[in-house]
Amino acid sequence: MRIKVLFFGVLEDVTKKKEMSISDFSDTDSLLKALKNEFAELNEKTFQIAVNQTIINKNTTLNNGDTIALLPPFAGG
Amino acid sequence: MRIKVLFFGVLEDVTKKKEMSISDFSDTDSLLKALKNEFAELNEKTFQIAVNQTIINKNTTLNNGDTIALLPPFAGG
Amino acid sequence: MSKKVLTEGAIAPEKIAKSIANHSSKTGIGAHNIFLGQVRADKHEGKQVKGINYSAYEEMAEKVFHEIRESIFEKYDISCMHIYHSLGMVKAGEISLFVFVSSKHRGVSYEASRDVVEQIKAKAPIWKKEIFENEKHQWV
Amino acid sequence: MSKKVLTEGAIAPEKIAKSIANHSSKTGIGAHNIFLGQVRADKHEGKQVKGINYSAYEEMAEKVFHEIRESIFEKYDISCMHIYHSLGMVKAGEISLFVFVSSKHRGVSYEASRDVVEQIKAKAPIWKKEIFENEKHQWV
Repeated sequence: MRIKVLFFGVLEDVTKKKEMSISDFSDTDSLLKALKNEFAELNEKTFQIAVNQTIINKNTTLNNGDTIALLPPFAGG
Repeated sequence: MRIKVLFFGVLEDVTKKKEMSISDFSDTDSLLKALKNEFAELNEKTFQIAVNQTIINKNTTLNNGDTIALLPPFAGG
Repeated sequence: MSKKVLTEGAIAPEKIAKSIANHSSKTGIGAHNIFLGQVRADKHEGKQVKGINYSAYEEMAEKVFHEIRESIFEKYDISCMHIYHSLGMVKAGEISLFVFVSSKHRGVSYEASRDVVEQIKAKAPIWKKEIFENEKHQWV
Repeated sequence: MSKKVLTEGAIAPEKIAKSIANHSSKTGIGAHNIFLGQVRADKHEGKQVKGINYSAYEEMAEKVFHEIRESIFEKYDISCMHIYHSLGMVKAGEISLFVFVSSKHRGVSYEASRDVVEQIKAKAPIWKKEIFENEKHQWV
């Protein structure tokens, strides 16, 4: 299983990367827990999660080829 | 006494003139009565009256040099 | 006294672009709202409007535009405001009214712009004569 | 699929003029409402913003813009709608958002335009990084 994780806005500064590849997580909750473990500063940040460009509001099963994005509060316009 | 009367919009078509000079009227009511007498079609038209560029809502005394304007409903924009 | 609002003929898109560009030095502005009135080719009893001939009681209209301007600056926290209104012939598809309001935040730019347009419609002594393809006309 | 909303760098006033001129053949239109977002030279703790660097989750943003477009056409009786949003560096005083709504009558053009802007602010995955005179930055 291969899953892409994208970081946007201020989160890019937190993780020092725009994207990473993961393979060991079966759902968004377990992925998020691991990310917060690796990047402690994520615990202080507000963000939403999108799976394949759709914002999710609860734990979601991950499938091969999925793209997960961590989205800080929007500031367009 | 010399007073200028201006006609705008559709009223210009009614009177066939853009302006006229009058001298024999002491207030707007008597002027209006004479105008409606001369241009019968005015009786069927809706308009406001401005004395020196200010719209009046009641009979107003005319003074030498005044400009009276007959204003059909506005249609700017 | 502010500059004149009434302008002969249609308002060119280039004039609008120039007006926008003129505001790039005002770096406290965050929002512009622009309203444009465009002449419609309406049909009345099968006859199509090819343009509108605008006429105004010019001195009074400029006085009214000045009063509208004052009232808007009093009511809203805006940075800039410009109004241009056509006189004379404007063809269908061309612009006859250009209202431009600039402010720090977006909400007030919308509100003030709308207020300006409504006040113009209600108070400015301006009249429209629709000119048809067959050269006949009809006062609006 | 509609054309792309995200565009590299500032939106030039000439592009706005061209967009307006393109509507002169649509003679059912009577009203245009245009909203422009302009980058402000705000000060934070004495440091002045010299520009904003916009970034986006581009694929998702274009999808969101498409959904906004669909929702607006469903809700309002409008003729046309165009959105352009900058990506990358936009200097203070330059335009980063261009919303253009056209309709037969004026009221709906204001309402739809405001709705578009509010939906963009709420739903489009776009972020701002304020760049200061001293080259430091701050995410907004």
